[in-house]
Amino acid sequence: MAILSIENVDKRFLKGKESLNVLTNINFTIEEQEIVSIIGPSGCGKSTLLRILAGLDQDYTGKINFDGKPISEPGKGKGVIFQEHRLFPWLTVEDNICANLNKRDEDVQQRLKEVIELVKLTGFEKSYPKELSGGMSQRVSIARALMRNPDILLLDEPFGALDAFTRKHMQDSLLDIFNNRKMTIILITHDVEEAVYLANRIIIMDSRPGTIKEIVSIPLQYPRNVVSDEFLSHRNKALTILDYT
Amino acid sequence: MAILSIENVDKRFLKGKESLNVLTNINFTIEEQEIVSIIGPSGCGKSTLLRILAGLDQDYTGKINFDGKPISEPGKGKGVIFQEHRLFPWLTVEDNICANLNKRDEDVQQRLKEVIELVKLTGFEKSYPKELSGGMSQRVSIARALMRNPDILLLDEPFGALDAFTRKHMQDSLLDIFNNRKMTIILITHDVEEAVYLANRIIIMDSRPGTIKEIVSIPLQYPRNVVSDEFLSHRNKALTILDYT
Amino acid sequence: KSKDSEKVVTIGSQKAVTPYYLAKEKKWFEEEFDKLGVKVNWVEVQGGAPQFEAVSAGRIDFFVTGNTPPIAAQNAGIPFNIIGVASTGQKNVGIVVKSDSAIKEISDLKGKKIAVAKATAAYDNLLRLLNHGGVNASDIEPINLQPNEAKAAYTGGSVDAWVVTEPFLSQTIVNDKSRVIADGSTIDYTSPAYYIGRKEVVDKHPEYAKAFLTVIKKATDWQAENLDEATSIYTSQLGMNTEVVSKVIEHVNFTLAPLDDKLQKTQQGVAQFLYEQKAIDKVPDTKQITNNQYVNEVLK
Amino acid sequence: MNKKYIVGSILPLLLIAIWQLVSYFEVLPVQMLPSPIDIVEAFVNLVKSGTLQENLYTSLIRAAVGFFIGSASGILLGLIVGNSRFMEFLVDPSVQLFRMIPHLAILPLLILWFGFGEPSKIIIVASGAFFPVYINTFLGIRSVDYKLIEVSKVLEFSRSKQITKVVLPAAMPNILLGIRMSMGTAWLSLIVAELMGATTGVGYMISNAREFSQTDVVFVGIIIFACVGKITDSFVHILEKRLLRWRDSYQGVNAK
Amino acid sequence: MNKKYIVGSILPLLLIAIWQLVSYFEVLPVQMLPSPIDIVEAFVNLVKSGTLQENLYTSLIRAAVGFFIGSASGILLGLIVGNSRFMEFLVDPSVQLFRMIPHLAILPLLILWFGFGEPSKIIIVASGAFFPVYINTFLGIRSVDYKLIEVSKVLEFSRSKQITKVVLPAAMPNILLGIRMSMGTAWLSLIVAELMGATTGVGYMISNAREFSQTDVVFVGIIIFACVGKITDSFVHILEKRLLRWRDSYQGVNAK
Ligand SMILES: Nc1ncnc2c1ncn2[C@@H]1O[C@H](COP(=O)(O)OP(=O)(O)OP(=O)(O)O)[C@@H](O)[C@H]1O
Ligand SMILES: Nc1ncnc2c1ncn2[C@@H]1O[C@H](COP(=O)(O)OP(=O)(O)OP(=O)(O)O)[C@@H](O)[C@H]1O
Ligand SMILES: [Mg+2]
Ligand SMILES: [Mg+2]
Repeated sequence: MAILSIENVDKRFLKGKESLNVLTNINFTIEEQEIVSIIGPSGCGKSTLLRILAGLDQDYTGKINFDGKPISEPGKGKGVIFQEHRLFPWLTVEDNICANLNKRDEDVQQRLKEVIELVKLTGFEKSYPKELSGGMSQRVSIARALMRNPDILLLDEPFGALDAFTRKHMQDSLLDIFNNRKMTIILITHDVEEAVYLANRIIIMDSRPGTIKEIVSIPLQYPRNVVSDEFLSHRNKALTILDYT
Repeated sequence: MAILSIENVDKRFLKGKESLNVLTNINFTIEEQEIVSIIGPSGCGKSTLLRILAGLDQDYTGKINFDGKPISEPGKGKGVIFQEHRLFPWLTVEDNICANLNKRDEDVQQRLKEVIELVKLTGFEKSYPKELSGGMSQRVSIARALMRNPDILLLDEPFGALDAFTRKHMQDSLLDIFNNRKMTIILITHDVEEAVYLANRIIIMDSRPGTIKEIVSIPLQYPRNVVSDEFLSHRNKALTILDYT
Repeated sequence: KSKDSEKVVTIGSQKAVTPYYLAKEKKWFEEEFDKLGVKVNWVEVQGGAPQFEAVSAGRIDFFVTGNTPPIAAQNAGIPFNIIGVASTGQKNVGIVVKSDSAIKEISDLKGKKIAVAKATAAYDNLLRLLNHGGVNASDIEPINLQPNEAKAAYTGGSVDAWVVTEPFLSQTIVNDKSRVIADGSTIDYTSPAYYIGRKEVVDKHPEYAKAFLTVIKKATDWQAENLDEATSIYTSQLGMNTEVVSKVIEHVNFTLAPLDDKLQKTQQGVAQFLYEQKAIDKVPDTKQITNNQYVNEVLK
Repeated sequence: MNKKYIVGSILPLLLIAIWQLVSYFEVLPVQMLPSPIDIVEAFVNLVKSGTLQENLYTSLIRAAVGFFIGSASGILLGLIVGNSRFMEFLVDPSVQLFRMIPHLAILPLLILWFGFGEPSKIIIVASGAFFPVYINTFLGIRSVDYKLIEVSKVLEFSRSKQITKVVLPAAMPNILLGIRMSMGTAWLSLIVAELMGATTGVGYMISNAREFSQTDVVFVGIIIFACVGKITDSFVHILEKRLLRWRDSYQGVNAK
Repeated sequence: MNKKYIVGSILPLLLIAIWQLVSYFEVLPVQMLPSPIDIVEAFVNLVKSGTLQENLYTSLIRAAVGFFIGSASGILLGLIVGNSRFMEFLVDPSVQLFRMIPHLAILPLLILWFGFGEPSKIIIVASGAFFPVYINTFLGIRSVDYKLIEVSKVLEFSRSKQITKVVLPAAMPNILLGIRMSMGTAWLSLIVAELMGATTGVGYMISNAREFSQTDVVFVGIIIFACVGKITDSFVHILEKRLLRWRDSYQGVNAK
């Protein structure tokens, strides 16, 4: 069943007196318990699209249905990771992660511990954001989204600031969570390999204005072998569509 | 000739009452007109090291010589790109890029045009930072550093928010500039491939506390062929040292 | 000659019902001082204390004020002289109540709230009147308010009576139909106003003091002879009601006179009173600052 | 935009309506609270006779000059103190001490030193204007994101350029706020300033009318005070919106 | 830290020294400017007689109560108006109008409505405290980075939690600044408040001493005003530093 259906979405920004057409004619659906990756050149409108799906931007034309209803506001069960980390600077790492939860709740404490271990930030629970490295901040924002146990995760380049090792760890953890929790994930990434490694489908976008170029299915079993021939052929297909070889 | 020599650098942060040992026993030299890449796990102290080299943090022990003199303050001829974009929110794209230059100067205008074309931001000269996408902001900050025509460039994950295509373009442009201008470049990256593609040497760091694990030379000719056997063998070597296969 | 023309005398102007104001309007001071080759500079300073502050700052030379401010100023060592008495009326300070008030006489004030500015002529009169009416000072509740605020408290009904000086007294009589239950005349007690000269000027330029008082004399006489015209000047210039102006003139009894022995005694008594009220920390000899020489010369 | 002004006048109009009713039924003594109509009448008379214009003109000049001097020196000192910890230690405690000195109490000293003329009045107004701008500029500067200061360092901004191009724009929201606050205090200081040997000015007009119990004139003065103050405040508010359009900030629930 | 206090006392001590010299050589009339030693003497006498303590105590209570009421309602209204554009349109213009009304001019009305007792005095102090906090809270809220508001939306903060956990902390620097400013204005309002039927209080002490040309007492009052004001201000300043330690902000050239 389609959890999200996007029809004819069109988005413009006012730029001085002119208007900048950022998204045109966006159509796709996302099934429940699917991982969909969005990939496309910088500035093509990925983040804008994600913000619309998150319900943060209602100033568009077209129709979006989420769970059968139009999206009116940032709704229940959604986890969002922004491209910038957007931590609350006045809260420590653990308070940021538990932002809307009761930290004294034992259950929450247990989950907090797990999530902090998952993002490998043990020992930095009491640090303020200004004392974190770029990658650490990003991991806090990942932890914050995971902590909510969402049904649908909207991720805007969540692993961009991580080294290859940590990144792989986070990718695998995400797949683990996906398997346990059966959620729906929409993931913006710049890394074609990451998209092919994680996604059921890849939405490849083009820019100025942002349109959907092609949607590629990746019908491979998890866990995927990044050096298998199938993997490489899918990767190369995506790269070709992206015009990048 | 070594333009930069780092001896026994040690850096601690106060964390409440304890002190956090972030860098220990850092020793290396950087030759003039060399591209050196720094790679290592998230939170290992790369950005901290770069800030010290840039002269922004003088609170360390050990000796650093830049051009024969100790670094006392952010000095002449250095271009720095921070991990976050750090644009001046009250300035438009072009004013950010020309921040310390006279925009009415014809020469500056000419260079501004070139640099904006290089980072593919033509048409967004008058935009404010809040109207830019993540990758676009990052490109503005690259343009701002290049605009200064520096002798030494200190880059902290400059291409982290860029898609593969734009990233490749920026990497090649950086090599072009390097060839024309004969500068020294220190580049922090998470992408081993990027490091091997660009650097003469790769400094591989380990974390907690941040130390240098190994320095790998990449004695390949530019432009490098990413699918050549030599390239792949160097890449694999780096990955092995990083403990990531 | 050119040096003379630079000489300036600073006179405190006052927008009030007083011949002093008439003289200002009619530019008589300018005329008189012009004869001496002196220019007149006006400053408007409200309130007794600020006037004396201006004296000690050397920023004012002649002005008129009430009977309590000079006592404190003398204690503070501010150099000035009382150079004449400006009024001798006894009805210029009174206790008023609203027309429908049950308070008829002084003895009714027992246990009442009375608005009065502490340690002023009004307070002085109040205590004397209470004494006269056989009321203990501790039997009333004095509320320390300056006239502007007191008026609000009185009109709003948060005090039962108000001890007040002119022009507020006549205003409230006319506008609020207030009833005077007692005033200075009840006990034959005068709270005069005084003309003040800065000591340095009076000593160095007696001719200024004489010129000043000459004009005052002229204005006081003129007002007495042209009461209607004077009244109409006040009403039109000050925006006060004719009835109020007439009442003020009647109550205050403007004159120009020397400080005679009786008044001197009264003034010393006021000083004693202020001391007893702990408003001042020593009793000055008020005679020391009195200088009747010029007023006597002018009146001759 | 129009809606904004209509909504904004609801409360004042309501107040006036209630006021008129209260006056009509003489709930409060007329001598204390004249009816709006009486006040309008007094206003018209004052305008006809030219008194109001003259007083307003004088007050505006005083306020403008005093405000200009006070706020300019406030910004300047705020900049100096904000940019240097040493200057902060040296100067700020004294400034904070002086901030707490009541105007009314030091009038005599001002008279002693500057006489009754315009200088004293302008000093009062200027010192009223000084403190809000100073403290807002100072704290605005101390709130500037250090990250941007670092950028200015690596871009080799000269110290003066660092201040004009980074510190000032970043502190601008607070500086403008300080200016708005100090326009208010400058304007209100006039009341005290014009107690001193003034014969014109709205402040004088009010005190004088109080002396003679001309309550309607007092109210004309108060309303003039409020309105002129509000109008100048709105100017800076508009300036604020223009100068700070680069910001992406919260505009209240459901505002975006 | 010690250095800080030493440096901070340089200017005040210098001022006192010059003052003493000026007095010694009688450059200015003693009646206007008593020497520091005279003032200390007057101070000692006032303390010995207990007058000062009593007056200070009364004033502190008044100031504290008034400040508390004024600043609490300022924060509250600032929050309401800051969080809603409609409330801004409705309420803010009126508040700005009232901000520009001079206290001194409305004393009679206050007395008429609230009498001359403590309520009137506290209202004056409270209204002095209200405006700086209100305007700073309002603009502090309107300066909150919208990005963080979005985060609170996706984290499904309830509206009240959004305000307490995001808007308030983010606006905290400005709110604290407003509190500092309003402590000053509240304290200074006492001078006017204690003109109304008071027989105690430092403000009364000053006006009364002025009335009787006791300049030394006036100066004791002024200095008490300045010092008490400065001390309370310092408290909030310290609070500021503690509450805002999460910030990474500019501390002046060469401060890091
Ligand atoms: N608030 C805004 N006002 C005006 N234009 C905007 C605004 N936000 C985004 N844009 C424009 O919309 C376009 C798409 O931006 P978006 O952030 O969606 O790109 P993106 O695909 O996420 O890019 P990147 O990979 O670089 O993050 C860009 O051209 C940008 O300039
Ligand atoms: N201002 C600070 N105060 C305290 N600790 C800090 C501060 N800045 C950095 N650190 C700590 O120093 C360590 C190294 O940080 P740094 O930013 O150098 O990491 P990095 O190698 O750049 O990581 P990343 O790849 O995630 O950006 C981290 O553990 C971080 O918590
Ligand atoms: Mg984006
Ligand atoms: Mg880093």
